[in-house]
Amino acid sequence: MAEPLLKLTNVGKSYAGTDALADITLQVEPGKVLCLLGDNGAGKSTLIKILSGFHTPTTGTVEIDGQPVVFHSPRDASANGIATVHQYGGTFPLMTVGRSFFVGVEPTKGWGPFKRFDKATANEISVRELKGLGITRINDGNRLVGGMSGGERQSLAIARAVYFGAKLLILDEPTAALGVKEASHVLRIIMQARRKGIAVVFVTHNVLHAMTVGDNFAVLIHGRLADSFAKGERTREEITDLMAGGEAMAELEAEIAQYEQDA
Amino acid sequence: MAEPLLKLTNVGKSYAGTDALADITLQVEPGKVLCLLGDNGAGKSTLIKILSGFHTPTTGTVEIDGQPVVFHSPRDASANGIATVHQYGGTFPLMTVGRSFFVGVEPTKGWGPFKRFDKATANEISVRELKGLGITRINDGNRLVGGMSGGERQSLAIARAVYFGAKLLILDEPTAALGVKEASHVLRIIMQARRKGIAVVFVTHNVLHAMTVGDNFAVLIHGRLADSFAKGERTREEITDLMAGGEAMAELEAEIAQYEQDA
Amino acid sequence: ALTACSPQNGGGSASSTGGTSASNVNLVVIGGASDDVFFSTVKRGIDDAAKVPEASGAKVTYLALKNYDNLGPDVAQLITNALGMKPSAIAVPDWVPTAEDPAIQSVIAAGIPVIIYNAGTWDQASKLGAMTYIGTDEYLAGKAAGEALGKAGSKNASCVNTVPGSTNLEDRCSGVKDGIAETGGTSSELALPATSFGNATAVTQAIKSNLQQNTSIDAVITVGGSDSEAAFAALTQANSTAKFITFGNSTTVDARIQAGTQLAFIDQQPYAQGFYSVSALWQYVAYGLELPTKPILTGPAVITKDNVAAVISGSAAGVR
Amino acid sequence: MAIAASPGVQVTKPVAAPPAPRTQSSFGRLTRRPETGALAGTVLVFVIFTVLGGSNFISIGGVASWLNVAAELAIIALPVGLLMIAGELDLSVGSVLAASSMTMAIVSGTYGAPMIVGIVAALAVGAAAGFINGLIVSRTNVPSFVVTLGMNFGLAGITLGLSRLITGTTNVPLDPGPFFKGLFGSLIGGQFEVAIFWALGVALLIVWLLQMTPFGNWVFAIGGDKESARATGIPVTRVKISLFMMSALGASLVGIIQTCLYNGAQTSTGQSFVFNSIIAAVIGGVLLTGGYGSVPGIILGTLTFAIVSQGIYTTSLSSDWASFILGALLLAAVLMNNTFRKLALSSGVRAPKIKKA
Amino acid sequence: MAIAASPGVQVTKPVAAPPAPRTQSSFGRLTRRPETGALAGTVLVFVIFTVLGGSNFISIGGVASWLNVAAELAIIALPVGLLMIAGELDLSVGSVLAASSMTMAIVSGTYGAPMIVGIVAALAVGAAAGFINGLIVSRTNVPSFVVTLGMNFGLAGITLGLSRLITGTTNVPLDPGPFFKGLFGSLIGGQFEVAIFWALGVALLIVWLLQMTPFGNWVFAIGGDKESARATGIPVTRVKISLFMMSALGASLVGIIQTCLYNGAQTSTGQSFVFNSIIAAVIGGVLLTGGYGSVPGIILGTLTFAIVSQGIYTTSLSSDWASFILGALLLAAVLMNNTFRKLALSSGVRAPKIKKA
Ligand SMILES: Nc1ncnc2c1ncn2[C@@H]1O[C@H](COP(=O)(O)OP(=O)(O)OP(=O)(O)O)[C@@H](O)[C@H]1O
Ligand SMILES: Nc1ncnc2c1ncn2[C@@H]1O[C@H](COP(=O)(O)OP(=O)(O)OP(=O)(O)O)[C@@H](O)[C@H]1O
Ligand SMILES: [Mg+2]
Ligand SMILES: [Mg+2]
Repeated sequence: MAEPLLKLTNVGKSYAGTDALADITLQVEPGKVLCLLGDNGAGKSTLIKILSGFHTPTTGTVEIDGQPVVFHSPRDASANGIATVHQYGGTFPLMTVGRSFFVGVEPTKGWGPFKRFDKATANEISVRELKGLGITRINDGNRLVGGMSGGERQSLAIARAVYFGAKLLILDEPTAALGVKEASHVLRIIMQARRKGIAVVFVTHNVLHAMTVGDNFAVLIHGRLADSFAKGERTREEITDLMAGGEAMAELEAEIAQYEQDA
Repeated sequence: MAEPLLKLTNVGKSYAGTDALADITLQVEPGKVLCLLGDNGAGKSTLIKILSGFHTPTTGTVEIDGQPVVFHSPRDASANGIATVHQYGGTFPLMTVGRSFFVGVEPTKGWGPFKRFDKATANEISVRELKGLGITRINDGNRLVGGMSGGERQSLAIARAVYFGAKLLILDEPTAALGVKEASHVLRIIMQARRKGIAVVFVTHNVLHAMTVGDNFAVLIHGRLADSFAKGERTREEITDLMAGGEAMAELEAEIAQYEQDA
Repeated sequence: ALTACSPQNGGGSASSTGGTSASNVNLVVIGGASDDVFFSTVKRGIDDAAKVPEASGAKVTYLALKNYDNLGPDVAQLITNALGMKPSAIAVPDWVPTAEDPAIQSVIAAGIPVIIYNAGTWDQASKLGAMTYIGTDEYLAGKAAGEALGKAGSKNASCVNTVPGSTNLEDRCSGVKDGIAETGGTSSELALPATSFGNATAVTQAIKSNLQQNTSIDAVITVGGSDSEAAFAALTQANSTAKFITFGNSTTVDARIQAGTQLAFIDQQPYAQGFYSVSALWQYVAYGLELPTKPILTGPAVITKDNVAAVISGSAAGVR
Repeated sequence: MAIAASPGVQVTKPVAAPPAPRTQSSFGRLTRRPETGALAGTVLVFVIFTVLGGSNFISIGGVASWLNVAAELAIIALPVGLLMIAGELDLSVGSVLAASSMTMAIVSGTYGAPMIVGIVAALAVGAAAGFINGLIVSRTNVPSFVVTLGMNFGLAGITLGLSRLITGTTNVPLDPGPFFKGLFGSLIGGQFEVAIFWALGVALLIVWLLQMTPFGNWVFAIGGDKESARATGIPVTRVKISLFMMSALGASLVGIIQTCLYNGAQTSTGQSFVFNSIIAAVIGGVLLTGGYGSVPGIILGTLTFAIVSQGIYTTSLSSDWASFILGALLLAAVLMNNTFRKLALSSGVRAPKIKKA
Repeated sequence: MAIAASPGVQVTKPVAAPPAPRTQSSFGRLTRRPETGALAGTVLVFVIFTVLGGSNFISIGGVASWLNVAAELAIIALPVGLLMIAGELDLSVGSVLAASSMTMAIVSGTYGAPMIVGIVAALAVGAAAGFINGLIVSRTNVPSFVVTLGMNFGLAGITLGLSRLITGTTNVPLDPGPFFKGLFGSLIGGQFEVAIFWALGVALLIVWLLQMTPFGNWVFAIGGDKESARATGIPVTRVKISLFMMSALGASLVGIIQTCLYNGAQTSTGQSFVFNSIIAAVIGGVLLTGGYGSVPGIILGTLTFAIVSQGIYTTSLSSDWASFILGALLLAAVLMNNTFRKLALSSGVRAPKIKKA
């Protein structure tokens, strides 16, 4: 087993009045995809905000390459090679596609005091990377992000994180707003990253997507680690039930099927 | 075939610089579920914003029960019995769950000048309706919406639209942010609404969900109606390809499968 | 009013205030905003005069308005504040009599001696039952300026007001109008909006435009204390030979008068207003001394090239 | 990059319990109310001036001095705060106050109409100004900051111009007569303005509107997310117009009170209320961006502001430094507010924070 | 903080704003630039005063009169606009101007130090004030509205207190000497202030910063969505502190210019710049909520404001109505701006929705 890139030990996080996470111990290895599964409100985004430096955990420790770390801000996390696509946000409605893509890592041209933001390059790269994700309607980097569809914006955020590379790529429900084609492109990109030895944490509610790319799985139920297992150790039905917070889904599915017959 | 509840004829919409929709003709019947499918940026949300009174179409006409209508605001649409859950939004981060649920249709108690907002009832109903969608972690109507997870917020918006009833229920990617259990609950609710004779317009990127509840299907590609058909008229593969903007998905899936084997 | 405390009751009958030990004496002076050029000088007078009572262990408290945005009510409020401090005596300007007089009356009714200073009239002060009035009459000061302009041959004056609506500045402008009318001239008020206040360039350019628009203007007078430099710059830029008078002075104003580029300034002697108010209160409260000369007028004096030499040292010391 | 504590420091873990809202002590609940922060600010400045001003500050006269100021401010700050919760600003209250006050003085003073006519005219001026503000803001896309600022300049100009035209002066006296003097402009115990009761009345009205009525819910919703609010069918335009009318009527009421209290009106009064009402609301925890705020918060905000701005006069500090003290204490009060709120909110967290290296 | 929406749950609403440029005629492209609306407002007021003021308004002296006012305003409004794009306000520029100006006059006038020392001291005061503003805003959750307002009061107080302590007056003369008079306070052709060149310099600097540098991108990003900006690793604190320092330095520069122009300093100057700079930026199309704005827009905004506030004096209208005309025309200019933008954008399309304050 490879040396883990990231290791959480007994991590917990409480918001005022709520324990969103408790006692999470898990690890991510280079070149592996960890699927984080769980019901709505299970604590997935909270865990990811801890990994990306948005929150400091209330309890427990985080280690990177065996060194304990405390992230005080998202900058600390990116300095440690962590790139994150959050569930919402990450793009700027009133900025152009090209500018939004390069926020924080602007390309420049010229030198010395004449160094300046290279708009043409920024626009070109951003449009190209969006195309790579299957977004073909956006062919002008000067378009405003606010005028893009939900899925187009999500793709922009993903394209951005992938383009700038990292040791650890964290994706919080990246495929939720995406069409079938775009979702497949994202899955492909995850596989490509994995092959390059990048560690990936992937949150999804889609069993199929999870089973397609996941090497390891961690299931959160009510803020606790309910199960963790490697690929092939659980059946699809077992995983589905775990994702539903441990409830058997068969009943609900039967009910829906019943309606369908009535139709 | 039933008299259509809603009928669009040659509807089009351009944003400055982009034609988001052109020449859409379709209809929705009571007690039927129309699935609106299409790639990211195909124009689904734009169409829904027209139906819900957010935008007036640039061209074409909208008829309800055979009467041409022009909605100048979302109020007009709700006055005509249309309830919409938009792709994002619909909840208020800084309000409590109970208040947010009842915005615009506040329950009151007392009478005359002593009539007042009935907070207890509002909290109770909102928590109950969320439970009905499988959201069990929110058990206090005084919690702030801003502190809920993405899926919890989405569920709140859906619960709201369903609770207040309508002749036409429009759901723009309602299941995207939801866990498997919650998504199933939403599908169940769609089926229940359909059985009551409510017409439903349902946008989704999930082929399975679409095939489970859809009676009729309309596929948008680049803002135009590419295909429309009834249940059973297309195979799953055909539908998937249509949802991907008409591209064959087999190739992409093969590529991903390739990566999987490499693993 | 209580006769025992009423100063009109006769020159030195201060027996009721006997017995006050100096260390309990608290003289309260209410005044204008501290960043107001004019009141800055008044305050110098107050501070200097306060050295005497303070040497005896008495206290002099100066309550300044924060701004003139809500003048009448704010001063009335300050008077009430002052009353809450159990003062031995109060000096206060009567800027807005309708607003302030009830409050002043309640102070006098409480047996506390009051001097009206800076703004008001002796008529008004004596009606209220105040000891005296120390200061000038804004209308008369304006009138003096108008007369001076008339004498210098001006026919059409522009009275620059950067706080239109403020009672004392309006009084000055109407004085100017009546003063210049004596020699057959006219005066119009140039009112500047609040967006120009405190911005010398906006004031300059407005005056300049006005001069260019209305070429018959042959005199400019600023009634606000801080507008003199701006107005002079406007005259220069408009290439105007209009006669120029300011209210209040500075070393630059003195220099201009000496050089002949400014006709005059109207001196209200703000230092004297502060100084004599505190002195008079202190002498009355501590020793029952009261001067029979009422009111004590500190101005207006018209300072021209002829008499400017006398004021220069005072300007440099910041007491003029 | 700080290094985390060694594993040994690892602390009491939260006992896993489904995160039900804990049944907490009523004190705990109190500390969680957002107004607690505003209260902390008020207490802070109160204590400071009790120490510095001593008996002057807490004497009847001293208390009256800031209570009177707070009362008049609250009558404007409360509806302005409501408007801010709905995401809009009103910078026109200064001119509305002056215009109402001049209208009343001219109608009932210069023209000698019955007082009640003057009062109705004053309120009509306020209602009209608020209506126009609301209408322009709702119908156009111009931010309320600009619209109401334009109104503030414009109305001040009309007031000045018309007053000069009609009365030839900018300062009009008015004898309100005993009844209206008693109603609006009397001093209870010779110290406390009757405005305090008006402020209480306004506060009750606004608490009722905000907490008890659907209207209140709409205000929060509009401030929270205007588009979503529109989508739910709230009559956004009507709500906004009502809110602008309320803030203008608050300003008119203070205009009437001041006219009766000070027996006349001036064209140049009122501008200090423009900023002060916003400051009071912000100190009281109203978000400038809208969507959040409370009546108790705003009241505490006006008290804090009044104490800071009047308290200095009860001390022996030189008035040269008044402005400095005002600035410093405002900042301190808001910081206190914030810090306290943070503390209060995190006290619920069961596990102590891990120590940082 | 429970109050602020946490970044994860913030709803990304598509905000329709100025549109996607498509390939079109260059006139079409021009009408689509957001500055076109601001230009329409400027043209409107220009035409009005050309009609009303005639040759007075468009004479050299007339043009100089609003150009001079616009230039000084622009030096402050440009960096203030930059700050507003980043989502923050600076209400302290008034006191910073006065403090810088007094510092210079006291150091080089009262104490007779070389002019350059006074200028450096004045700029240092500005830099320090801006730094403190930025630090407090970044480190605490207190809105910049309150922090900079506190600074405005506080610094005004310090300036007054110290000036009176040191010089005994609030009015300090200074003879800048020919070199510095020429550099900061001279009139070109006896009419045009050299400040116009300073304004151009500042404009170029800020255009370069905003359009050409990564820093400019960060400003837009921070104003657009602070949390997302933080997430991308932008040094938000550093950027904000720099921006607050820039606006304060702008105010210092105007302080220096006015001191040289008018041969001295007064403690009471500058406060009108607080609001005027914000108004100019808003007229120029900067969103009060942040995330959007442009340098040409701000410049047009300052021109519009200067024309409106100075134009009346070139006409024969009574100055009693100056304030009214100012208010009415400001509103008209902004409405024109909006309407024009709508028209330009709606090649058969509905108006763009811009978030309001
Ligand atoms: N800022 C906050 N304040 C209070 N409670 C919060 C806050 N953010 C999240 N929570 C709560 O913490 C729990 C976990 O939330 P989280 O966002 O991590 O869920 P999630 O697993 O990402 O759900 P989803 O799949 O719906 O995105 C939820 O019950 C949520 O209500
Ligand atoms: N306000 C706007 N201004 C300009 N263009 C817009 C605007 N809103 C949407 N568009 C464009 O119109 C097209 C259709 O957008 P729409 O939001 O309807 O897509 P969608 O089908 O809902 O996509 P998704 O599945 O990603 O939500 C997209 O290309 C989008 O970029
Ligand atoms: Mg989540
Ligand atoms: Mg969509």
